[in-house]
Amino acid sequence: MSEQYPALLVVVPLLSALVVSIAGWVNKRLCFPIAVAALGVAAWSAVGLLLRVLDKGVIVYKLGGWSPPMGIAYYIDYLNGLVLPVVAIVAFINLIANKKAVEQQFPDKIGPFYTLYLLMVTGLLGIVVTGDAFNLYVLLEIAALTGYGLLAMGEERAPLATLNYLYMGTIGACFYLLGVGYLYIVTGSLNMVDIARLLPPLYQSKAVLAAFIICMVGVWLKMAFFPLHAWLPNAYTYANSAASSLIAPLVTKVMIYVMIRLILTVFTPEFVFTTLALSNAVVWLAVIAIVMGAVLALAERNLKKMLTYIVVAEVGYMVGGAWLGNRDGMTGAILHIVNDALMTLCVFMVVGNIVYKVKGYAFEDLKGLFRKMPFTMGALVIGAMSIIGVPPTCGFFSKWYLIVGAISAGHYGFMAALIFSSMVSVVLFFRVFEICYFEPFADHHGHDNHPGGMDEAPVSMVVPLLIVAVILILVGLYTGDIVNHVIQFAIPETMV
Amino acid sequence: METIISIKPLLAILVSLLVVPLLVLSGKRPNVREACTFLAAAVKFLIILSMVPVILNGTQIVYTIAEVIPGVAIKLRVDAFGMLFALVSSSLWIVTSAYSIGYMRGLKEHSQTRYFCFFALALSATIGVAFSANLLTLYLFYEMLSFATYPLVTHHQDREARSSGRKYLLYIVGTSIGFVLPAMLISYSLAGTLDFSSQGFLAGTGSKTLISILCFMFLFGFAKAAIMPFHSWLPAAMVAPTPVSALLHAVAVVKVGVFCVARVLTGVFGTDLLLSLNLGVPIIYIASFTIMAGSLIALSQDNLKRLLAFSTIAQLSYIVLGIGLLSPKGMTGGMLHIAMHAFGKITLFFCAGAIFVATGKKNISEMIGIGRRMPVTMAAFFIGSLSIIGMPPCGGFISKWYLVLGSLQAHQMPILFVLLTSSLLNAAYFMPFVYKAFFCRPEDAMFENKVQEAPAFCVVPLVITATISVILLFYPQPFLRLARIMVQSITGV
Amino acid sequence: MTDLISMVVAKYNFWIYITLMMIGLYAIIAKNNLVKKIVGMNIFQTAIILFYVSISVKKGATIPILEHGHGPDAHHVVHAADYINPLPHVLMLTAIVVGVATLGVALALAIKVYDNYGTLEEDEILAQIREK
Amino acid sequence: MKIIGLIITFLTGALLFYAADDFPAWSDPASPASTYLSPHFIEKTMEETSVPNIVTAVLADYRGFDTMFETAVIFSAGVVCFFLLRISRREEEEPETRSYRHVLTGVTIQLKEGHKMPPSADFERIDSMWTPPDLIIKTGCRLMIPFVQLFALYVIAHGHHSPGGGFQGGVILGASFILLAISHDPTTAVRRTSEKLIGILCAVGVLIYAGTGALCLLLKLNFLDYSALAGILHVDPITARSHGILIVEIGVGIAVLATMIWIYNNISSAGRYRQGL
Amino acid sequence: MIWQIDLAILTLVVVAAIGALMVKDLLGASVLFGSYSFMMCLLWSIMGAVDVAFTEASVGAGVSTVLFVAAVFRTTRRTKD
Repeated sequence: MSEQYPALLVVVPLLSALVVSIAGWVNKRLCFPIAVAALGVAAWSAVGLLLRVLDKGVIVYKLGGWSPPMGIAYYIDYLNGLVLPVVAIVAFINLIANKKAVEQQFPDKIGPFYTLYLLMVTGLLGIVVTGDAFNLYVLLEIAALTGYGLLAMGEERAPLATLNYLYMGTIGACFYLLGVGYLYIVTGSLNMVDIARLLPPLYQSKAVLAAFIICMVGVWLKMAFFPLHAWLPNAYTYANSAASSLIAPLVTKVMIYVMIRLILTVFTPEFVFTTLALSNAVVWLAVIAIVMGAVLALAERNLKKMLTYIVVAEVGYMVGGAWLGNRDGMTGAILHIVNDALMTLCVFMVVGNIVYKVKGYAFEDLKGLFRKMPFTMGALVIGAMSIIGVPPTCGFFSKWYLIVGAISAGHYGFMAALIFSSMVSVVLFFRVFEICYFEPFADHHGHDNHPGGMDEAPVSMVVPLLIVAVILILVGLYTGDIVNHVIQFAIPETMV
Repeated sequence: METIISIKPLLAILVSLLVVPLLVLSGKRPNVREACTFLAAAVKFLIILSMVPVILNGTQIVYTIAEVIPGVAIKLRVDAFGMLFALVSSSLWIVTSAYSIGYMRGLKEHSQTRYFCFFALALSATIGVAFSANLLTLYLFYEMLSFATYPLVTHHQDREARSSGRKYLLYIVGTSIGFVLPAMLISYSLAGTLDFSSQGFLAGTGSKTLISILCFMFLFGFAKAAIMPFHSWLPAAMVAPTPVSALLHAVAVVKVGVFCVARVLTGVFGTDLLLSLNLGVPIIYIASFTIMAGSLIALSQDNLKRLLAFSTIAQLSYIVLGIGLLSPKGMTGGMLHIAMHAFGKITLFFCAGAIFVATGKKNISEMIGIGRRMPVTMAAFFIGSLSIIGMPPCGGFISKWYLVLGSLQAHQMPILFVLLTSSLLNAAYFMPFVYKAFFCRPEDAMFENKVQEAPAFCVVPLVITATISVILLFYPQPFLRLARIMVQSITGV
Repeated sequence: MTDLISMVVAKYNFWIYITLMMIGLYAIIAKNNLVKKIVGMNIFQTAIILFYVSISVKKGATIPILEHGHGPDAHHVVHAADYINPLPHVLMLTAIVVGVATLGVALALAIKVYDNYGTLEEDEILAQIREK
Repeated sequence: MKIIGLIITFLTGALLFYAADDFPAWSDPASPASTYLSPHFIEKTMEETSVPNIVTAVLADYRGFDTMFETAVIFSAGVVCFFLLRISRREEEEPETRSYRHVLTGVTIQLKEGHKMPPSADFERIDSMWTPPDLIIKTGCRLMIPFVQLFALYVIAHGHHSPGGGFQGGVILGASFILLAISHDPTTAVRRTSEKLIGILCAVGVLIYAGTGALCLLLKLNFLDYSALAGILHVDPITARSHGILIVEIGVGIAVLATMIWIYNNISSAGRYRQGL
Repeated sequence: MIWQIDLAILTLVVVAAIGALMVKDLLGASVLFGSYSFMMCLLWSIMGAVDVAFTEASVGAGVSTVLFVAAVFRTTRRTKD
């Protein structure tokens, strides 16, 4: 069975999504267990895949038994072998954690919600695992459409924000598709490895250059890289907490993965960093992204929106790291995909718990929360430490690699930006902590609560959160192993 | 130098970390809770004590926790200097936790459980700093200490606490992220390692200017050392309950600052490098400026705790000065001063706290004649101040004596002058208070009647520390030998 | 000059697709009415489909459906040059489906927005949000 | 905004123009696209899958995985529309006046708030924006719809040999029901095809596709490798592929049919299912 | 394939697209969009992409237009640009 993991990984969530949507019409109570089982299997096979890769090296899975480039094939190497378990596990934990929130928010649309949730996870996993450029586009659209659906169910402003996201996302996806078309017209192939094999003689062709630029712009649009980030904050802020804590950690990171995949596998590093000399400009863009993200976050008086701007800044981290064009920077970027997914999950789950109890996430809703929800806030503290970059939480170590990469690339502006954003994050989070810690607890929205009394979110929401918080520290402590055994093989030796 | 691998240092750190859940669980029953605290303190002290003989034989204890980055591990190493510092802070934790009980109960403070928990956390971080074997580990525990002490500083949760908490974070975390982190990473990419070595790992790498810049980034980056201009968090932090000020802001936190500076100067740069680049001189002049300025400001203070804070600022720079002299005797003096000043200053803070518990007064001007009401406390205060001034019969004398010798050894006559003047200044801000306390008759209605000594839990600890700081004059052996071993391993003399 | 004309003629499909794409892109970015944006979005997508279809065209080739008899003589040899490249067609079938799916979702969102604000003009909606 | 739009548009256009003159000449038989992969498809399809319509073969077999997700996309679009728009009885706000229409005579009566009509066969509840369906359109559509549906079925079934296939046929089939809903009113259309049925059909359609793939998985071959079905269908692997293609095409047809109706119902009645186009 | 017809239809496509975006009435816009799709499908059938043309005819010219009309019916025909 274990050689069928690649298929299971994507097919099980898909099938279960269909079953869930049928179950939603028959008996609502079945939906949740089916979803949990499906994502459990997915996570399990993702981990299994990683182990197989560590054991045997790259895995190729031919769908329909057609060997590439005729048919579609999955390539699992060290890069997506690392990202897959993260996606699967994040989705799994978040699913379990948000059971109560979902029941509270859409009592009579549970079936559709879980269907979309599973389809979204299917899409994300597929994006990460596929080795076919066009297949990636289709999965991109699945993830995007389900994402629109999930995000639009929220506050009054959610539909408009999501509609803007839809426009931007569609442009992004179409640009990617166009880039693939350009690659197809010059190479005649759609399989990533095959394209990489056919490209080198064409490095000087304008069409390839255009293809690269268009693909990059499309991916940047979808990952909300700085000048193109305008859609993200509103879309994530006004969505329901269950959806935002799935999408905020995963979508941007998966798009970063796509970017790195394109750079490393399709257009090899030689082309990207030596043939065309864009990297310096892009890193400067990333610097602007980080600084602007931090500054805009400072301007917010609302926890969730502040976090969304932090997400924008983090995207800057990873793009910058990837484009530094040296090993350390790339290592930092890949490592940060993992860490940032986990810590974003942590803080957004915290927001979810707060929304569940307090029905709000503006700063004035947070008064006295340390006394009221100590465990949730404890998790927030750890997440904040990780975002600030305090050892031994994982955020510190990816930042470490990014800065070392910046130094060895001689790009001190990027280093300064990273330091600056850490300092700003200190301010951001301690501003929140001060409100939660000093201000006496005041009742909100007729939410009856005797001041000082402890009123924590249900156990089913708190325990997963604490688990995530612990994972943050463990991943930090095992950074050495992750880098030594996985990431350094994910980066081609040609990159120094 | 031979090393042995043992898990003891890790245990010494973990003890106070693992006691936190117990404290939380026993939050409802204060007696159990404080019993736990005592237990943890005692165990910690014993573990550290059990390592002393090994260290005195000149061996080192090493333990690696995890290899987080290729070439850089989270790693513990116990050497003489670290042992000296750990010994001081762990022994004083016992005394302080006794004192805390008296103080917190005496004033019926709120949320005492949180207080004890973070106190324990802070202690683990302190020991961690003392035992850290490389810059990353040092930074890890340094930051941990910064964040663990924030709730202690802002314990009162009022407006004043909030503002001073902000100041505290701004100075401590701002400098550590702004200066230490980049400096650490630059030195990593220069040398490829971060492990402290007796000759420093930066030797022979990087240009003169870069090394000098790094040196000052580290010097000011560890703002817990309260070197001017990064000192003003310390007076602000005095809003904390007195035991916190006593242990953390006279011993643990601030000493961690100077300890880090000393570590970095000796272990990262190394004496030879500093001498060859002639970096010692600017360091000692910055330190002497801090000494003079701190003492002068202290003169003008009326609030007793603020006075002590500024005196602390000045005294810390003695240690930096001693290291900066780069002469064996001077370094010995600096390291010794960590211990001597600790015992002296904690006594003084205990006294201030005891007075506050007994009379609720903070300002010197309101304490005239208090010596008649609280003779024991004031006697202890007298001894402590002698120790700070550096006069026999107190331990402070020895460390100052070594500093003087060291400055002679390094041919820094101006420093000699600085040391003498600052001692006079110390006398100038302590003695008048002692005099008034004993020999002036308070006009009526300054104290309501029957003001007596503070509760025993407060008085006994300060008596103990006072006596210890007397004993240290006649029996400085453990600390002196540790310091000598360390200096020998650094300079070879 | 002549070669310019010949180039224009030789690739006019590409020029047209680029024009359409620019029209669509402009509509998405600059139009004020949400449904108009959606129309622009669809034009954008169809432009890309046109591009792909233009890739597949092959001189002197027919549609990609093989002539074949039934029974034993069914399999006669097939020359690739006789048939148009089918692969882009396949891709574009998928793309069209994606397009209509996106259209449905976008329209549903537009209706929800209209229920909330009673208008489809973006500036009016933003004005309403601001005064709230 | 318009200025920015223009700038961005022209930048993109410039880039594309710039790139386009490196393209191989249009309709050039020697271009990489038509020389690298497609010859294999064109020449091998017949003997590998025995499907003369190459597009169908590539769509449902060589790149069948794409098509499965294409079906999943349309399915998720349906679910999203339902998820966003459908207003359940619980959260539906009551209009202050309810209108009832006598079916035989067409007399419409309005009742103030609170009053309800006793449920009876000859009165039906209608919306305020209800308009009487036009007789000519009604009968015209009644005549057309069967033929449309017949044609749709033909398109699905004959997808192997002629243009068309599951997707086109499904859309046409769905369009016929939409035609019914337009010419009459959604209530009658929904009476024919209940919401629950539609919702389940969507999933079932995709399930047929994915299930076929999973079946191949269970038969010890790779996912979607139809030749695994040879054992069950008692035919040679090549014919099994062609049959497999037919099966999944039917699945696609069902899914698309149901989804089209679903999306139309939700959008045209804004999720109330009472009054549509 | 006759490139004159091809060119003519291409121009018509562009015209229809611009018209769909310019007309000041959403219903008109959606109908024009339908005609645009139909032109497209003609174009593709000329290029020999019969399946794509078939799909576009049924989806783009058919269902998409219906969906547009339905949405406009549910919202409003008014538009400022």
